[in-house]
Parts: sequence; structure tokens; C-alpha cells
Amino acid sequence: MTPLALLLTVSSLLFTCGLFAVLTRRNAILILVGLELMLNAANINFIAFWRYGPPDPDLTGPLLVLFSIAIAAAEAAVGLAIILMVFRHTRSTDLNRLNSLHG
Amino acid sequence: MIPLIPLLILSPLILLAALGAVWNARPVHAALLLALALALTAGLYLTIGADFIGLVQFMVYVGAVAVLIVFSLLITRPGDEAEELARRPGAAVSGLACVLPVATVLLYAVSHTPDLSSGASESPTLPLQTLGKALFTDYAPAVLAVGVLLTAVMVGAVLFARDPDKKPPTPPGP
Amino acid sequence: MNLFGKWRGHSASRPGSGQNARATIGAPPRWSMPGLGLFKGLVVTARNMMQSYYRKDRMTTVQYPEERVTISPNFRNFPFLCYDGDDPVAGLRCTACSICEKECPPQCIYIVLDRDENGKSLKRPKLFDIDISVCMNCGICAEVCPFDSIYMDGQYEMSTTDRFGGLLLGLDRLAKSADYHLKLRPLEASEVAARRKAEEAKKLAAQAAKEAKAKTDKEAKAKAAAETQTAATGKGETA
Amino acid sequence: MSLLAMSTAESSLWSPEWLPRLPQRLVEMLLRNCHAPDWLVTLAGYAVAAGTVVAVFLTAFALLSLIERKTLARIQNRLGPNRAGWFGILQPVADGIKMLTKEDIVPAKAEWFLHLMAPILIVVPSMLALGVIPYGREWVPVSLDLGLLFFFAVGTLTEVAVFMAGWASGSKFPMLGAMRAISQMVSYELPLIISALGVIMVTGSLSLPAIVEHQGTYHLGFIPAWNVFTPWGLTATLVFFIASIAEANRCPFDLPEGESEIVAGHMTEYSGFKYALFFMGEYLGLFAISGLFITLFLGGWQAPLPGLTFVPSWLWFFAKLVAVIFTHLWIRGTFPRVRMDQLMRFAWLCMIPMALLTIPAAGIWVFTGGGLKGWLVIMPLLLIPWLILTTIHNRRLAPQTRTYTFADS
Repeated sequence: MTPLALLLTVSSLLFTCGLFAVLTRRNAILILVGLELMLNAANINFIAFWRYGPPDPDLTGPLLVLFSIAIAAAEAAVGLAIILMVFRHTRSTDLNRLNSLHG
Repeated sequence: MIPLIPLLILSPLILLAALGAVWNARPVHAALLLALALALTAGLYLTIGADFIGLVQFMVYVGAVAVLIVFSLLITRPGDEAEELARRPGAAVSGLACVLPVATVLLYAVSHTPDLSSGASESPTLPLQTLGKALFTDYAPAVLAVGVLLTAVMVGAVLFARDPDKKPPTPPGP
Repeated sequence: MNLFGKWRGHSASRPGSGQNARATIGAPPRWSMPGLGLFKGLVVTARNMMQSYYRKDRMTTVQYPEERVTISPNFRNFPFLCYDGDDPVAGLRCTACSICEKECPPQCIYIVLDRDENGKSLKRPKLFDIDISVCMNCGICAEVCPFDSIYMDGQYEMSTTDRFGGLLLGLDRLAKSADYHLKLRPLEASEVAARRKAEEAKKLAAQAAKEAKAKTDKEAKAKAAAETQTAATGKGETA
Repeated sequence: MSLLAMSTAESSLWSPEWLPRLPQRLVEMLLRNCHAPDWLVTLAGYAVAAGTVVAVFLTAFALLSLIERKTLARIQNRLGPNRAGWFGILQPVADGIKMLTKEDIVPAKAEWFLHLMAPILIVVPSMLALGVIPYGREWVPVSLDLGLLFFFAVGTLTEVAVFMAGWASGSKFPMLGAMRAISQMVSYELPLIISALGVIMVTGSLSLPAIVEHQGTYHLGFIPAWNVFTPWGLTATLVFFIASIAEANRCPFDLPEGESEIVAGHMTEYSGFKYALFFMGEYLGLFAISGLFITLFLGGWQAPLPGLTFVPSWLWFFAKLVAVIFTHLWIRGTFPRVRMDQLMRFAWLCMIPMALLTIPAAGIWVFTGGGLKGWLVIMPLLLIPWLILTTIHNRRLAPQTRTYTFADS
């Protein structure tokens, strides 16, 4: 197994894990955990192709990872702020309870 | 094969931590395991030569995102553990049913990825100067966009997190 | 960065609050240099620290086992029993009246009266125990004692490894001479001594008077008897 | 590999500059004479270098625990510990024996694994952070190109550790303490990192030795070119120093462990050696952040005057470290603890704006080439916002006038 294939496998399994969390969890914060895992899996792909792919003098992969990390942080911050607001409204972070528009 | 050894050690650990994050019934444990998975990923980056990315990943994910998640878990007092355990089997079945096709497709694609590593250099390092120059020349619009995004996020988070019913804090009288 | 900013109007409303009173009374400044308050505080502590090395009056710590503060005459701790003269048994002022035993709020005093073989009171304690693990140093025993016998001690190093026997003071440890009392609390002790002396003198005088009276009575009686006798003989002689 | 290259320069082996590296070089020479493979020599060299740093700072920790108590006592006109040994010099030993022989209690409701991991995770990042600081011209335990980033990245681990300690204890005070600690650390990490950005811009490197080298010249022949002696650097120094007090959880920002309010914060349920580990982590963190402060703004191991370079550079570093640590103690002895809302408002509304302003200021400084022109341009840029911010703060935070109903008669 080449290093590239190994990293890609890890990344796809991580992505699967994250997807599983997003699909099965009910707590909104834990769904965010799954989202972070998925983003992370994508980042691994970028780095793997930069490191074990053809030479990349423009550093496209690492640059994309940098932006992706920044956006992931922003996403987490906004997501958690929204969850906190929802929690203040309904006293719960269970997404199944958010079934009415008229809070 | 020697450069493969750290990867072979780290990869299963990352996957185990991620599985824990996904499947642990206690939300705080799940969040801590997420932090572990992200930290191990940072270690993975460090071992394959992307030092800068690894450290940034560690700083942002472990120091900020994981801590933020953990903190909001504390504030929101997550629900009943027993309830979560009770609905697990069904959730597992339906979740796997959805996820397995995705995993199959992904792994199939990976197994058909051509070996590109013939053209790769033995141990490339991340040249910081190039990275910085690229960020402020070719990628300057993107950097600006991210800056605007982060500012918007900060303002938005402050607005969201503000308690609407609360009066503005009065100066503390003694 | 005046986080711990001036408490405007606060010090001004408190007359004479320490040495800064003059500085803060009056109109508070509308604006002061931010961070100046912090800096002033730092200067104060720095002066404290520097002066602690050469100004003896700043350091109030007394290195206890080696140095001690002289205790005030008003300091009072557990009680002790006073005796006159040199013999702690014979000179004991206590008469085992057990007023203190009855008055003691935590009931830490235990007295047994000494009696002779006929069961007659000897007016002295056979047993006088104070449990200082119970005693609360209230000093009521000393207040109520009519015989100037029990006083509060100045001894404070009572710690012991034996928590039962070591804290139960018997006569041997309670009895202390009047000289000790004089040294411990000169004013009170000399007053007591003077009073006791006066009382003693009064008693002696009373006794002397009584004796004298008895003597005169006796003499008078004898005289009267003699007179009646002579009268009788005189009558007999005349008859 | 740079380490290996340095250690082959045998000529200067016995100079005082090399003294702290002596154990490492002796081990390397010994191994090389035994014809050990190269990787083993390097590894052993690193191990001994790390051991030196750990030994030095554990000794310093023991000494500081005594000196802190002595200094605070003097500030309060007391004597401080003076019973164990000469002037209390054996007090740390006595404390250590006491801590080690205490019973190690794990509460019934605690998560034992996280409860065990938390004190370890507190100590490890501080030790790692100590490894990248340049202590002397020749004494850099691990010379990383990304030293500064490494320092900050490792430092974030402390937050997770504090959270683990608070949560795993399974009781209220640790939880409250951990929440306070995390919110404080997250808030003060921002100004800490942002105020360091100016240094990075001016130096053009993330490597700590390079940052020190950059401050090595002297203006007018006697003013050292340390970053603190520039207008943006002065602001950044103040911001960084205040933020570092908060990051080290020290007075007046020691809310996470405020004794009078929440017992000992996240350390409440710890005893014995684990508690000692928390203290060790805290003090090592203080050393690390002070070392970084010196490296970034106070010229690292550079001598304050050009004529004083004959003193070994690492002695200068430790002299500065002593001065910075003493300032920490002095501040602890002076200021009362702030309230939580004051702490937060101060971080977000005063520290972060000022830290952000140092970035354009540093840019202008580089652009104008420094000197008088730089001062004239930058001073108003920094001074005016500072005065506005602090005046607003003073007005909003000042307590209202007290009116006494009965007391003033």
C-alpha cells in the first residue's frame, strides 16, 4: 500500500464516520462534531495529494487547507452560537424537538 | 517503507478516536475524543512534512473548535444518557444503511486511484516564504474574503449569543 | 486601564479614612491618567517591601518560641488556686465551699471536701480538679470565690500529648503561690493582699476585743461574785 | 541537525557560553567515541538537552515557590517561611514531602481516567513550550523554524486539560472553575497571539532564535534595539504582559482558582501529587510565557548594553527572567482579584482592539523605517485609541457614588 492510498483510505473512513455522526446523532452539538470530522477528512486529502502527488510548487493543497481550517473555525463559532440561541429558546439541543416554527 | 511507519501507527489511532467521537454515548467524551482525533491528525501532518499546517490545525481545532464544542456542551447540559442508549440500535442500523454505500463508493474510488507518488519528492517541506507570498498575491482576494467572513462571524456570534431579555449591565454599585 | 478605578465620592463621604483622607476629600478629578491608580498601588507595595528590610517598626511578627510578647495583666486563661506562704497544702485559701463548682457553666470543676475521721469538715479540699478541655475561661469561678482563692492564670502553653490526664489539672498543678499571683497581676494581687491583711487585722482586733471583753466580763463577774460574797459575809457579820 | 553541527565545533567547548550545553556535548562525545550510530548520538543529545531544561526549571520552580511566599510576605510586612533550614531554604523540600505523602483521593463521582490525565496534560505542554525558547546564544534546546507557532499551539492544550480536570472531578466547584478558566484563556489567548504578530512582521520569521538575533543591535550605540523600545512594541509588550498574566492564571486574573469564591477551581478535587502537578504546571507555564515574553520583546539573551557582552548570554536571559517573574510577584502582591464581567469586558473591549492596532502600527514602523518619524506617526495612532478606550472603561466600570443612610451621622 502506498502512503497516498493509506491516507486516502483514512480520509474516506473519517468522512464516513462524520457522516454517520451527522445522520444518527440528535444532539445538535454532536452533529457539529460529525461535521468537523468530515471537514478534517477533506483536509487530509489535500495534504496527502500535496505530499505524495506530483510536485506542487504553487502549494495549492496546503493553501486550501489553511482556508478550510479558517472556514471550519468560523462555521463552528456560528453553529455553536445558533445552537446556544436555540437552546435558550427551547431549553434543549435535541434537534427532534425543533419541530415547530412558532417557538 | 520507513516513512510509512508513523502513518501506519497514527492512522488506526485517528480512526479509533473518530469512531469514539461518533459512537460514545456521553457527549463530553465524544467531544474530547474529537479533540484527540483532530490532534492526532495534526500529528499526522507533522510527520509527513506539513509542519505549518499541522501546528495551525492543532491550534485552531484543538485550542479553539474542540474547546468551543466542549464549552457549549457544558452550557447546554446535554440530554439523558439512557434515552440515547435506548435508541441506539435503530440509529445504528439506519445510519449504517445510509453510510455504507457512501463508504463503498469512496473506498472503491481510493482503490482505483493511480499511484501518483512516483513523481513526488522524497521529503518535501512546506516553504513558508512561498506560502506567505502566495497568500498575499495570488490568494489575496480569498484572504480578504476569509477576513470579511471571520469579522462577520465574530459580530454575528456576539449578536447571537447576547441574551435578548437582559438589560444592559448597570455599573456595579458597591 | 483603570480597572480598579477611583471610587468616586466614596472616600470623600467617609471623613478621616486613613492617611489619604485629605487627598480624596473635595471634588474628585473628572479625568485621571489611565493606569495611574495601578501605578500608585505598585509604588505603595514596593515601599512596603523595601522598608520591611530596614524599618523595624514595620515588622510586627514575633518569632514565637524564641521571643514572646509580654502578656497584659488583663490576659486571663484557665483558673488556678492561690495559697499563702510556702506550703501549698497548709496555706491554701480554698475552703472547699464549692461555690465555684456550682457556678461553673460548663461544670468543669470537681471538689471533694476533706473530713477528719469523725466526719467533721476540715474546710479544705481533698480533691480539686479542673478539666481544662471543658473549661471555657469565663472567669465566673474567680468572680464568685469569697475566699480570694481562685484566679485566672496567664499560662497559655497547655498543650500535651495526653489528652485525658494531661488536660485534667489537679491540686498539684492548680495550686500556685500568692507571690506568683503578685507577679502575674501586681495591681489586683496587691489589692487583694492589702484587703486580706486588713481583714486579718480586723479579725485579730475583733478577737482581741472579744478576748478583752471576755476578760473584762470575767473580771467583772469575779468582782461581782466577790462583792456579793463580801456583801453576804458582811450581812452575816451584821446579822 | 543544526545541533549536531554545533556540537562538532570542539574549539569553544569550555567557554562559559557553552556551559549549559556541557552535559549534552559530553554525552555526545562519549557516544561518538564508542562509535555509536549517528541517530543514537542525536537522540541522546536531545534527551540530555531536554533533561537539562527540565532540571533547570524544576529547580527554579522549587525556588520560586519559596521566593514567591517570601516576596509576598515582605510586601505585606511579614517574614514569610523561615523555619525549614536557613531562611526557609528547605521549605520547598518540606512542601514536596508533604505533597508526596498525602493520600491521593479520587472522588467517587469522578471519571478516574480523565481525572488522572488532566494534571499530566497540564504539565506536558508547559515543558514542551520550554523546549523551544532560546536561553542563550548557543543554548537553544530545540531550534524550530516554527518555534512561535509551536509555542502557541502547545499552549492551547492547557485549556483542554483544565476542562478535563474540571469535568472529570464530577462536582460543582471544579466545573465552575473550569468554565471560568476556559472562557478566560480563550479570551486572553487572542490578544496574546495578536500582539506577537507585530514581532513576526518586523522580524519576518517565526523562529525564536531569529527573533532574538533581530533585536541584537544598538541605537545610538547604547539603546538596545529591543522590540519594547518601539512605539508598537511598547503597546504590544503591555498587552502581551497583561494577557500572559491571565494565561498563567495569576493574580489579578486568578478567577479560575479564586480561593474565596470557588475553593480552588478546577483543582478542588485533587490532592497529593496530582495537586502538586497542577502547581508545577502553573509555574512552568509562568516560566514559559515569561521566557517567550523576554524573547519577543525584551531582546531574549541580548545584553542591555554593548559593553556587557562578555557576560554569558544565558545569564542575561535568566536575569531578565528573574526581573519579569518578580514583576509578576509584585503585581500579585498589589492588585485585588477582578470580577468575571470586568475580566471579560477588559479582554474584548480593551485588550483585543489595542492588540489589533499594533499590527498596522508595526507595518507603519517597517514602512517608515523607524526612527523619529516612526514614533511621530505611530504614537497618535496608538495613544488616542488607548485614551478613548480606557476613559470609556473608567466611566463604565467606576462604582457609583455611595450614599450612606445611617453611617454618616
